[in-house]
Amino acid sequence: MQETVISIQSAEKTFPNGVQGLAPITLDIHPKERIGLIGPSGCGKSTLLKLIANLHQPSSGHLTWWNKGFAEVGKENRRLSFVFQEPTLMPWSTVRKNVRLPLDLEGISPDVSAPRVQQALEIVGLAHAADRFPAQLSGGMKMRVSIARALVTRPNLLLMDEPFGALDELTRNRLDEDIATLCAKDDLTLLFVTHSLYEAAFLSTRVMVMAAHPGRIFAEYEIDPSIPRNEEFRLSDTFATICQDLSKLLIQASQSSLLAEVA
Amino acid sequence: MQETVISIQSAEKTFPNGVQGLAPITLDIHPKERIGLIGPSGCGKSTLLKLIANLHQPSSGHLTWWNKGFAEVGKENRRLSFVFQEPTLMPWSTVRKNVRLPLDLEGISPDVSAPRVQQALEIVGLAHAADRFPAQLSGGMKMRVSIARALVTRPNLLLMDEPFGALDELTRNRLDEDIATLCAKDDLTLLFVTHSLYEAAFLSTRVMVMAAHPGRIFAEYEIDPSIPRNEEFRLSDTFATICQDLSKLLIQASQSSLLAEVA
Amino acid sequence: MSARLISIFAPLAVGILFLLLWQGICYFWHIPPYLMPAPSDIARSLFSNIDTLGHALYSTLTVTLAALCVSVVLGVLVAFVLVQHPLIERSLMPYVVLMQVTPVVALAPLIIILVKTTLLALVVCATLIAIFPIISNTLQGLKSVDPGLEAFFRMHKASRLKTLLRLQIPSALPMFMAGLQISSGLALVGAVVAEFVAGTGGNSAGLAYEILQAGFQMDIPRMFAALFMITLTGLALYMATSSIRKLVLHNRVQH
Amino acid sequence: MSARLISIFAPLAVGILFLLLWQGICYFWHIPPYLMPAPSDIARSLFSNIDTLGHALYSTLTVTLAALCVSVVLGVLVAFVLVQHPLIERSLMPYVVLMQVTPVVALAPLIIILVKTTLLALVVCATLIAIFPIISNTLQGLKSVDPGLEAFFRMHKASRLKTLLRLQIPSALPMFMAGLQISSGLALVGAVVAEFVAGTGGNSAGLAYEILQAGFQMDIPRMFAALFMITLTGLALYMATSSIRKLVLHNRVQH
Amino acid sequence: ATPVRLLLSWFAQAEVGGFYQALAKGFYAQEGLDVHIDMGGPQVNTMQILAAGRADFVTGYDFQTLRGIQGGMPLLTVMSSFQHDLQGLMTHDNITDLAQLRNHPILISSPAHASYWGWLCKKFGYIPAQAKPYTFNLQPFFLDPEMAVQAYASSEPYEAQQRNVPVKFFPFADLGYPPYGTPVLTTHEFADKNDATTQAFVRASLLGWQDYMRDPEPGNALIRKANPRMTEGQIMFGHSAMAKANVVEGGDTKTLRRVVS
Ligand SMILES: Nc1ncnc2c1ncn2[C@@H]1O[C@H](COP(=O)(O)OP(=O)(O)OP(=O)(O)O)[C@@H](O)[C@H]1O
Ligand SMILES: Nc1ncnc2c1ncn2[C@@H]1O[C@H](COP(=O)(O)OP(=O)(O)OP(=O)(O)O)[C@@H](O)[C@H]1O
Ligand SMILES: O=C([O-])O
Ligand SMILES: [Mg+2]
Ligand SMILES: [Mg+2]
Repeated sequence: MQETVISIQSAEKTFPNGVQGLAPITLDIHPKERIGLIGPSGCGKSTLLKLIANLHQPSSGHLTWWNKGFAEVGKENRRLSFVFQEPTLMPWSTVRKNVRLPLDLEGISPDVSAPRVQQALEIVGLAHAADRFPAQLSGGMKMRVSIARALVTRPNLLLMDEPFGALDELTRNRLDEDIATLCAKDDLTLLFVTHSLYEAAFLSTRVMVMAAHPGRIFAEYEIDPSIPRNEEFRLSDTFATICQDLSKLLIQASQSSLLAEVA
Repeated sequence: MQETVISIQSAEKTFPNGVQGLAPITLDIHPKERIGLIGPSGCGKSTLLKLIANLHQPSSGHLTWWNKGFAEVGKENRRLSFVFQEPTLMPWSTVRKNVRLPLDLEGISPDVSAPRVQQALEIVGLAHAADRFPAQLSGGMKMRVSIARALVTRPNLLLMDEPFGALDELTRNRLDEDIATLCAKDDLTLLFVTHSLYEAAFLSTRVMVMAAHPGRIFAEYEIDPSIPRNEEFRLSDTFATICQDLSKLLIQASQSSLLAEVA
Repeated sequence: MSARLISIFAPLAVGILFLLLWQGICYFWHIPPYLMPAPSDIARSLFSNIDTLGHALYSTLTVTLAALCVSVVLGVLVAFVLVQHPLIERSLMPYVVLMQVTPVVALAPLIIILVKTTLLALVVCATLIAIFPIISNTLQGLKSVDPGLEAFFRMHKASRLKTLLRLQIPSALPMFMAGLQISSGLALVGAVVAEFVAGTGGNSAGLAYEILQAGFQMDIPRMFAALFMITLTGLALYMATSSIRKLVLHNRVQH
Repeated sequence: MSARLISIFAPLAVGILFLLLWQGICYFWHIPPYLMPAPSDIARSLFSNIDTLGHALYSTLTVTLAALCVSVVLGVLVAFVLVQHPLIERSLMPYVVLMQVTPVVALAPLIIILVKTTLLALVVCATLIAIFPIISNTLQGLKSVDPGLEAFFRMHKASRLKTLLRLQIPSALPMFMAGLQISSGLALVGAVVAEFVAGTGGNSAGLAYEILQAGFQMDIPRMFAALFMITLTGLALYMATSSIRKLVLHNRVQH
Repeated sequence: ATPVRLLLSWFAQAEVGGFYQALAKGFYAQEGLDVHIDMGGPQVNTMQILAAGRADFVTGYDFQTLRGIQGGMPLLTVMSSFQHDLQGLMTHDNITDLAQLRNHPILISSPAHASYWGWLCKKFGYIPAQAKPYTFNLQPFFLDPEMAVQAYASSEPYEAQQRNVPVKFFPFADLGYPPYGTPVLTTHEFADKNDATTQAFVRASLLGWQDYMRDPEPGNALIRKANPRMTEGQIMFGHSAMAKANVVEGGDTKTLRRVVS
């Protein structure tokens, strides 16, 4: 049997102030899946990602990573990267050193890491700003540094929390295509939060629509993984249909959230 | 002669580290205009907004506000609000107190401000979270608090730096429509940065496309202000054409930026 | 055992272990009490002198608390003045530093001459020792305002007073609290040092008097008993300021 | 005049104004030099005693710098140990506080007995006074890590050492520097206090000895000249640590 | 009654018993004086306080007085309590002559550096490096059989006796140290303006001293009140040491006292 990348068994998160960020959730993520998470603001998307990254402990329930405990994560073929909703860079280090950080933490020598850092910076179009400090960057540039830092480790599971929200449409589309290429080429599983239905439709093999009050998975939507994700797909009728379907689901999820809030 | 809201005369910004954030720019903003700023990441959009908000001083050139100096800003009919690219909330205050802040600074009594705060919170859909602290909010919720804080003063000029980037499509559309309504009803001039061509097309009477290296206005695009901005407009052919035109301009601007960077 | 209980008992356990070790060393090596008294000697002396020592503690504590109050009020005021303009800070900060580095032991004679009441002279000496961390931390705190929020206040043309009250003070609070904690200890040390250099015996005699006299008389257990009261008081002050700090900063929730 | 020049001359101007005022008061009210010497008396005494005072300053400075070095090394180490686990902090922090609140003036006799070399005894006394702000600020700094970055390190299973080196130390740097600045002043005060209570005459006599002797000999201008050297040294230490701080934190660019 | 402030150089003890006796027995009151006695301590600079007018009389040390006058202070010694100084060196049992102490560590307090330490160095060939800091705590002395310590006839030997440590005490006066003991100072200005008061104060104080040597109890009661930590044994030891050395009567008293009063 092929191993599951992430298996969530009725995990639930209630915060110390009593707010239930996430109702019990059960979910399996398989290798090479690309899952898009969409849903209204405050529905628990970031909370779910943080549970998977082991940054939150579930209040109840259980998770496994590659069928093992979190202790095994990080070893060969079980690399995990996270692009946070905010850039969270080290303000005292240059862009280059920020991107190199996860490689340094793995103990990879600067000789080996230098070309990989350069490559990651080129993907996000920031090679020219490698020696600036975070405070000297625009909002979108900071976020791109954060993306480069996640890509530089060549992760097997990439978690991204609205990574492209601060980017212009063109940069965003280009990065979407780069990510799609990376996913096709490498053994990469992807779980990302997005506010763009188009992005969800373009990148995902499965879209999870979440609703709030409490945070939960409202609907799932599968997209044929065999379709090549390129400019042609973006202009196809299939794409338009998918977007319309997602839009309807999102409207329903939002209404359900509002009703639950009033109740 | 009708007064100009903002008049920029060849203002230019070079940062202490030598990066030219903005080449000399000349621009007049008239009452009730709604200007959308689009352009690749790092092209100087935030810098331009900060110049207008008097948060950056131009390295050379000159600005006026309602034909006067900045000292006159804030008085009756010359109110200015700014939604920053990051939420910048007071971590030690509740949502409610954060939103009330600009009214407190004006010396408005709590009795008067309470209903206005409530109304602003309802516009952004956060009435239920009024007593939480910023650290207890999701990324999108924080941004919505920041928007409510800008609306609560009933500004005459509203500057917004990618305010909806962290919001889901539906919330975003709803807020777009609310802003459009506010603009129609009140004497509101709007200048906003966005990464969504659709949003720029939906809200603006004029779209400025910017390019980088150095930051500059690459093109301007006028949209008939008499068209009512509603769901019908969003589905119209005019809208589609506008979006396509903007997309082309943005591609050209990005290419120009890239060429300038290589040069 | 609950985490709360552990967190109370762990420091106690360390303390008890330390005392046992000390007692053991004194016992097995037959160290005479006038060289290094065992904890049991100190405890005995503490109990038999509890009245006098308690009275002395009361005197010292009065000076300590008065000096701490003056330090807070004056220190915060000075920090406010300094933060008004970089030029003011540049002009006056060196003199605040001068005040810190001038050893009170050397100034005490002058202070005694200038200040008529002994109690007041003691408070002045202790304040001179305790005030600097308040000034320096509050100043640092007032300057460590989030630049984004500062821009917001500037844009809304907030008056100096409102910026102070609504932005700078809340931003400075964590650092002020850290300063308060350092200063509360220094105020106590300052009070004792002041009593050493400026104090007289008699009715207002504080713990320094007890330590001096016990030292002259080679009653080392009593000297340690007095020292023990000082350290215990210092600890109590630390825990009190710690609680105030938690109370004041309780809603600075972390992510 | 350039902003740089102003920022150098403003504090000087304040100082000169203050000295003139002082001189004026002494002159017009005929205050005898043995009560409050005028700046001119002090200057005269300073120049005629410059050899002895310079020598004394050298001794005091030796103790100060040694104590500051020990404080930094030991203080940072203690902070590192304390930050390893909340339980360690809870268990040991009270004893660190104990150390701060135990007045060195009272401990000095014991320290002299336990530490044979006078110089070492002085350094120990001064260190006891100077170390606390380093520990407390470094600890606070080590704990004030951006929760987001901390999460990143945790997720990447960074070793304790790497988290310390790459995250906690850089995050703690600004607070450590503030602590260093407080401590540099305290190390000087500590050295002087130590000399007061534990110092000897002879070749290794420091500024405190000069102050005490000038006091006993009623040579008040010389006493003030020695005090003046102390305050000047304190100022120099402050400016030195200030420069180090700016140097170390220069790339923490503000928006 | 005329208010008069006397500042002592140290805490209340038998060595200043005469002043307390004069107060207790009403000798000051009989002279029309309302005397208030303040205690000093290790760090209290009595001369400065006197010069600042915060005390009318202080007890002092000869060398310090001379230095003060050299520095321009208008000091005036108006009486002496003792006919010779009670200061000396306390050594362990094996020492028979202070000359043997060359190269031994000697505990010397900071004030002593300004008075008799120089005299000792000159007389016995001691060197500055021998002086170790004395904080009025005898622990180092008890620990080190080589060590000597500055001592007051009435204080340190008592502590040694209490601990059964055999010691020897060498009074400087016996070795030719010239000053009187515990002089009382005022300023020229005060003496000029308050001649009668000064005379009255000296008269009553001397009376107090003579009376104290006969029956110290009234003065001791006040000493204990001012300095509650002073033990009975300590006071009695001090008193008998003074009596044994005959510091109040004797010396120049027979010839010179009349001149003063
Ligand atoms: N530390 C916390 N303490 C208390 N409540 C919290 C905390 N973090 C999040 N919440 C609450 O949990 C809910 C889910 O938050 P989460 O951040 O997962 O939302 P989200 O789906 O990521 O929203 P957005 O799209 O706006 O980022 C929200 O109601 C939020 O207010
Ligand atoms: N404080 C600063 N110091 C130096 N350079 C800066 C500073 N702030 C911005 N810049 C530079 O100025 C340029 C314009 O920045 P700006 O923030 O205006 O971009 P932007 O158009 O808002 O980008 P984004 O869409 O990514 O937010 C960028 O190259 C940026 O690196
Ligand atoms: O001055 C002292 O801190 O002892
Ligand atoms: Mg989120
Ligand atoms: Mg920007």
